[in-house]
Amino acid sequence: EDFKPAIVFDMGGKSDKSFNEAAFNGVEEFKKDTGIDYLEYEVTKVSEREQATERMARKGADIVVAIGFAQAAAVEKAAKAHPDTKFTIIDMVVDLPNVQSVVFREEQGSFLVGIAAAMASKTGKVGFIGGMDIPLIRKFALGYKEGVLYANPNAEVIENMTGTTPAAWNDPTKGSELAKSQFDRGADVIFAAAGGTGMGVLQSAADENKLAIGVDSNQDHLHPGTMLTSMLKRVDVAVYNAMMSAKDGTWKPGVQVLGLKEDGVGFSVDQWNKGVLTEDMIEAMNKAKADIIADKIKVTNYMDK
Amino acid sequence: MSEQSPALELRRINKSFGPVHANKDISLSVDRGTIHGIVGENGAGKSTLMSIVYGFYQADSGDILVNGKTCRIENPQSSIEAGIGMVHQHFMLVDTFTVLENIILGIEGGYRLKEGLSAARKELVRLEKEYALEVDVDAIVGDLPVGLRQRVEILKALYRGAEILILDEPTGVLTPQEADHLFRILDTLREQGKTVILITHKLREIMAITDNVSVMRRGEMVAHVRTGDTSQAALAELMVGRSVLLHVEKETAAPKETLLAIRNLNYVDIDSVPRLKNINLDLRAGEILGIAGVSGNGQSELLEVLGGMLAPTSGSIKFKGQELVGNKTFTARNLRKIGLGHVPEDRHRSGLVLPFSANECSILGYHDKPEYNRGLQLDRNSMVETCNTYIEKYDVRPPDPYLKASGFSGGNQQKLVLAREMEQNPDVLLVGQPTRGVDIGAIEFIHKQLIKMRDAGKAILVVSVEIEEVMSLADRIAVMFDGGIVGELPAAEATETQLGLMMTGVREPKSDAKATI
Amino acid sequence: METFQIIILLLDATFRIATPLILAALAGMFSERAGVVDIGLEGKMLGAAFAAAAVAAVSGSAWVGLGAGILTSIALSMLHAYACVTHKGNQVVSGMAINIVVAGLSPTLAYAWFSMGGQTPPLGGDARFKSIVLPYAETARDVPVIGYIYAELISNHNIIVYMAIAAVPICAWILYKTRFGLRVRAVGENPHAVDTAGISVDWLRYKALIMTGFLCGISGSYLSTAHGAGFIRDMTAGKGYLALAALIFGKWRPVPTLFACLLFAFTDAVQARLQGVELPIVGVIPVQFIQALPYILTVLLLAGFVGKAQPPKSIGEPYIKER
Amino acid sequence: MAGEQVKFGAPLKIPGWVNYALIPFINLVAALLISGIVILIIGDNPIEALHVLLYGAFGYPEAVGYTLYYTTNFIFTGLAVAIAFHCGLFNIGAEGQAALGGLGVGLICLNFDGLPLWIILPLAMLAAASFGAAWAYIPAYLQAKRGSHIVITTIMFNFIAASLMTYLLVEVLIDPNGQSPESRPIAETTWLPYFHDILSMPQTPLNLSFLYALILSAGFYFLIWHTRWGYEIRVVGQNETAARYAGISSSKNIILAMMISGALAGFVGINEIQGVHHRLILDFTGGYGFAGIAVALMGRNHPIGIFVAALLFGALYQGGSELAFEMKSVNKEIVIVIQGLIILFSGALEHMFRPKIEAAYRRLARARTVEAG
Ligand SMILES: Nc1ncnc2c1ncn2[C@@H]1O[C@H](COP(=O)(O)OP(=O)(O)OP(=O)(O)O)[C@@H](O)[C@H]1O
Ligand SMILES: Nc1ncnc2c1ncn2[C@@H]1O[C@H](COP(=O)(O)OP(=O)(O)OP(=O)(O)O)[C@@H](O)[C@H]1O
Ligand SMILES: [Mg+2]
Ligand SMILES: [Mg+2]
Repeated sequence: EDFKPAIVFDMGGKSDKSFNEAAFNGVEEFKKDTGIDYLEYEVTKVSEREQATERMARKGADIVVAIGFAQAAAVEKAAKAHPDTKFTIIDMVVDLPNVQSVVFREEQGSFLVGIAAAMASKTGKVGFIGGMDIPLIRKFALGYKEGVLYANPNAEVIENMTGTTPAAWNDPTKGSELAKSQFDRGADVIFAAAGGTGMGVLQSAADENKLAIGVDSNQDHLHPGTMLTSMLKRVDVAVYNAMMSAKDGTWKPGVQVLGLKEDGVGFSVDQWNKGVLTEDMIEAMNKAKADIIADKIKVTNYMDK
Repeated sequence: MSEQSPALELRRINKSFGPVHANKDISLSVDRGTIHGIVGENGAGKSTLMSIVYGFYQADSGDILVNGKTCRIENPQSSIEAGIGMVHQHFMLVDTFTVLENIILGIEGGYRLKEGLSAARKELVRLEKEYALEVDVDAIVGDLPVGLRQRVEILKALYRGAEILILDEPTGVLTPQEADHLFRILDTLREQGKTVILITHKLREIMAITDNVSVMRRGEMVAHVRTGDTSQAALAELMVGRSVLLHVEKETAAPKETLLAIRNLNYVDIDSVPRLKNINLDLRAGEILGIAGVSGNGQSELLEVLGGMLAPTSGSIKFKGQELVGNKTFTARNLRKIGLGHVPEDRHRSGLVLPFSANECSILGYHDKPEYNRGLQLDRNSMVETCNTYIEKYDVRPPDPYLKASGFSGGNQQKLVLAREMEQNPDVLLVGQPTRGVDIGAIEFIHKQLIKMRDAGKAILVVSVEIEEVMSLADRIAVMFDGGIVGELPAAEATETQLGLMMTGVREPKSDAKATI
Repeated sequence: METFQIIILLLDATFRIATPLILAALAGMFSERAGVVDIGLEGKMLGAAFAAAAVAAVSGSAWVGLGAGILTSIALSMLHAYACVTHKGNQVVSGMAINIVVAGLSPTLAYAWFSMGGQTPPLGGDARFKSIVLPYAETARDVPVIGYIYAELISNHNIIVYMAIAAVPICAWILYKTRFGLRVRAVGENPHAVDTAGISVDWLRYKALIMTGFLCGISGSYLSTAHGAGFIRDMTAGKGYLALAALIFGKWRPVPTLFACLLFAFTDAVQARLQGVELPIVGVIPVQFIQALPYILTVLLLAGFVGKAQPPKSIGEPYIKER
Repeated sequence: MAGEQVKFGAPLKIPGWVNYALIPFINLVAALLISGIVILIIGDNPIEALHVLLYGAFGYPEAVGYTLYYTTNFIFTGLAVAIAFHCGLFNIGAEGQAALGGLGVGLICLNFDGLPLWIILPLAMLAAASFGAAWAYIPAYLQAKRGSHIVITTIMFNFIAASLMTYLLVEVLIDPNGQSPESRPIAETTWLPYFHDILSMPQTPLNLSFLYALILSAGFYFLIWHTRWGYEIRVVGQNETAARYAGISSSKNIILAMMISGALAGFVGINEIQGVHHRLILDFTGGYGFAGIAVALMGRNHPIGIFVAALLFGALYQGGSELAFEMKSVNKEIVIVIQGLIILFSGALEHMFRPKIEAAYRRLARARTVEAG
């Protein structure tokens, strides 16, 4: 039958090695399993977002998956204009009868990697490097911080943001400089949530033989040995599920919150960080995970503050 | 090479700039060891022709023979190799470089400057002696007065071993003394068997120094004559195609009330160099006051201060009894409003906006006068009309109010500026270098106009480095040196030598008394 | 950590950050001193960064990569020359066009060759310039002050950082002490003088632009094969424009330009430090303002005591004899 | 001969249609040829691509709407850069000035949404213009009074503007019950009317500001070539000495020109914020400011030229996204390449074919005059 899914990536592009790429892996997975091809578009200009979603709908897509909070306004418009097209938006809530909003509890995943960081740190100082100083990134930062302090109450977290222009997400050299300056200040583990800029962070960790934590996708393979772990944000799963459910008619509008419970966020354990991420770290993280799921640990969601 | 073969021979040279046929079938033969003059109106094609010989432009057709042998000259390099050197009308120097650097540019000898520079230094000492071309080789060219810059150009050519030296309007910017010095140099060159081609608008010079003369008109070569067999009048007629009178005819002036009174005027520039020192001058209605002096002795600053372009450091300027200095309305624009016109020395730099059309240029400085504006709007029609009347009355060529100012030859550009400032009919007119680079036909006309204004009871201040001009135009002559007035004397009593001396700072006892009128 | 160390570490970072700026600014110096405006530095750097990373990844040698980066940058520079010198095109437009074309072309080729989404594979081993530890650096470290300075500041940079520092005196020498330099300075001031001196203006400008390409190539390669480890789209992130600013700031002179670059780099290093730090009186300044600090400072300095910059006279104007 | 004499010294004018139609067209063709080759290399059909590009830009009403919507921004920034050029200034700061203009518009629409539209419209314009002008004023003042190079200062002010906007949208103006760095939506009563509200055409972002752009273009033409203020600006731009000679204040005109420039750039904010996004967002200026430089230069700093260049850019933006959308192998990067090539050929290499074409024309013209005379 002729089921037509569509996906709209945001600025970073479908191969940003993190957020959008995760989404891309999701659709590819879907394509592999169903053999159904999909419509895709990479947004390059703010003004293209509306155009893209609108177009997909008009092209008769059964479901349009929009990646990234920035697309909310676009989805809202298109959804109103095309009430019988399904829309799924990642990372943002749009309250309409034909829109499914998928948001992640990044703070929970960050909390766990924060624990790992604190435990891996010898200096008691760990770092965080974000792309731009915007709420979503603060959400990562806050969860991470709480995780660190949970594992080591008198640990110190050094925090840096890269920039204020879109270039901030694509500046690996700046990233590695920020990382270096944090290492100079004593940090020995850094969590990077900065898209392409993160590449630079992970790189200089490898150079200085310190530890780094990847984000969104599993980035451990980039620098085996100096990658502590990656904070996984299963955008791929979300995208895959959205399309699948739409295909077999189980798709439901409304808000989906994917946290640890739903395995929407997590951390990576694989051959690349074997040994770096020690057993007792994994143990501690799993315990904390259970406690969070059981609500024994409250992780603050920056958005709720 | 045989003795009688001419040093330089041109056969049927043609050159067009786009549509402009600047040189038509020009043939010319210059004998070795002679000074050959070329005269012609502005835009006649002289510079172009010489630029072709020098390889700066390429001829569309025709041959160039050096010492009897045709040689292909497709760039300055090849003409330099052929032993040709040229002093361009608009100097081709790098202002930020020292004299030495300018001279070795292009023949540095080796990739490192050191050797080249020291070698050149020695060689120059010799040349300077041989031709009496003293100039401080370490001075920055931009700081040198034009006279010296020209020496640098000549040295450049000689240093490159030029056998044929072309000078394009070399004396346009020189004082008589400097000019005479230049001619002595040319003489020496001639004696040494070198060949000189001299372009000038000044027939006096032609008669004085050249062996042969060629006359160009509108891109064509109209005559070759031996200097001995011709006269200024004859040449003038050949150039312009009609007879011109070479001397300004004017009755003695009838000066009336003082319109411009200057007292203890001082001006110190941003580098805190005093440029004007206690200037005292009176300018009366119905007279022409001439300011003579070697260029760079403060005349420019005097004009710019009086013209409201520079604020004086101290002193007083009374215009019709009203004090200007320290007065808010002392701006170029208000001065024009109250009737003070200004023809600047350098039309390219300040008199015109070269990319503007002639009609836009013809309201520069008067652009907010009501007759050029309709409410918010500039009145384009009246601008064009104005420009047309100017073109008509001052015989500007080509007569096209829409042509860019840069498209006119300097002579015609000058006419445009003069027209603009004179036709506003100011009570006081400041004129800088009224006829620089302008051909005699135009000179005659411009002088007539100035006299006419004077007779109409206007006050005119003429600054010129051309002593002849000052003497023939002015009723009184003040001489400037090093920012001050050396002396002042009635034109009738002035002699060229006397003025020449004063221009070098020598005070005349009798004119001294007059100095502080 | 005591202030002395902090300062040394800041300076250390300053050198790393300044390196691409210095090389690019010097590159711009040759082009602009020759009278050709070059806002295409950004594009040349990006092109070089890509070529260097790509070739290094394939060949496994950073040096081969560097060579490729340089060649690419020179090629782009020649395109600029072809447009602005040969065809008297508008220099600003040409520069922008090159920036845009490269911004699109490099990821496209990356897709085509590595199918890693507009990126080259991360570089390791010999495919990347590693830090050089100067002799006795580690032993000297314990020697108070100088030892530490030697170990932290002087030692332990990759070769290109040292190249950049060396480039300044070399370029100054070329510009002021050689025939080529004399001619470049001359043509930027008054091309007619150069022409009448029997030198081809166009060819001279071509040569100057080759120098530009060469230096820009090193600068770009540094980003992807020395400082970073691989190419990412738009990874120059405006450094080309910053270099241009430094050049003007330095009044088109090598040494002042060097200091301008170091200043930019230093403020950048400092702002990384100041983020989230409790400052006396003001307290914690919002990140965005700290990030704007370098730019605000530049403006203040410019307004303060860096006087009017006098550009080469003929800059931006194509040399046209006949119209 | 007689004909020659009349023409002597006055270059034979090359008629407008050669200069402003034939040559640009040939350049465009050249650019498309190279682009075609690129597309061939990545293994797609250039003809189809060209067709998609054109169709995507002009083929159907929506396309036209989008094209004109982009064009609007390019007109604003093109005019902005151009007026600075007329005063001899190189304004790279249109990007930041546009951002500030948007801020002004946003503040009006957020705070006065009680007011009726006919009051909001002029208020928003005023805000856009004055915020943009204010942001341009500082670099202008520094250039005029302190001689600080305007190219650097405007570059710096772009960065500063970005920081300022991010700060405001994250800390101050952020929608309290939203999560991304955006302000709350502005009330519908303050929206700029869309064309599709007025005319019967499909929904597109094309809005009233397009008319603003046209009106401002006319105003620009009038100001620059038909008023004494424009005259003064041009004199200062062409020859400061002559300005001094004519008693025209350089600094006054530099500041004036730059403030007008900033004001024009600020109008991008109207189109984007009040016209389309209906809330303050980050980076809505999306490079229009920089593109404005190319637009101005390609348009020879003349409103008509600028309109054409802006239309070209608008078409490239819109047709480009269509291209990326319709052809799988064509992605956003290739579209950028094509845009760059077109700027290269119709901008930087514009003189490549000119001499030959003009010579050819002259030969024809000569032949005619000879026959005549
Ligand atoms: N580079 C050029 N491009 C276009 N036209 C030119 C150029 N140089 C000269 N011309 C044209 O050729 C004609 C001759 O110019 P040229 O400079 O030779 O006159 P000239 O005899 O030197 O005048 P003057 O006595 O004022 O120096 C001019 O009228 C001008 O229209
Ligand atoms: N590069 C050029 N392009 C166009 N026209 C030119 C060029 N150079 C000279 N001309 C024209 O050639 C003619 C003569 O040029 P030239 O500069 O010799 O005039 P001029 O009378 O000598 O000026 P001046 O006396 O001020 O030197 C003028 O019409 C001038 O506009
Ligand atoms: Mg001449
Ligand atoms: Mg002349």
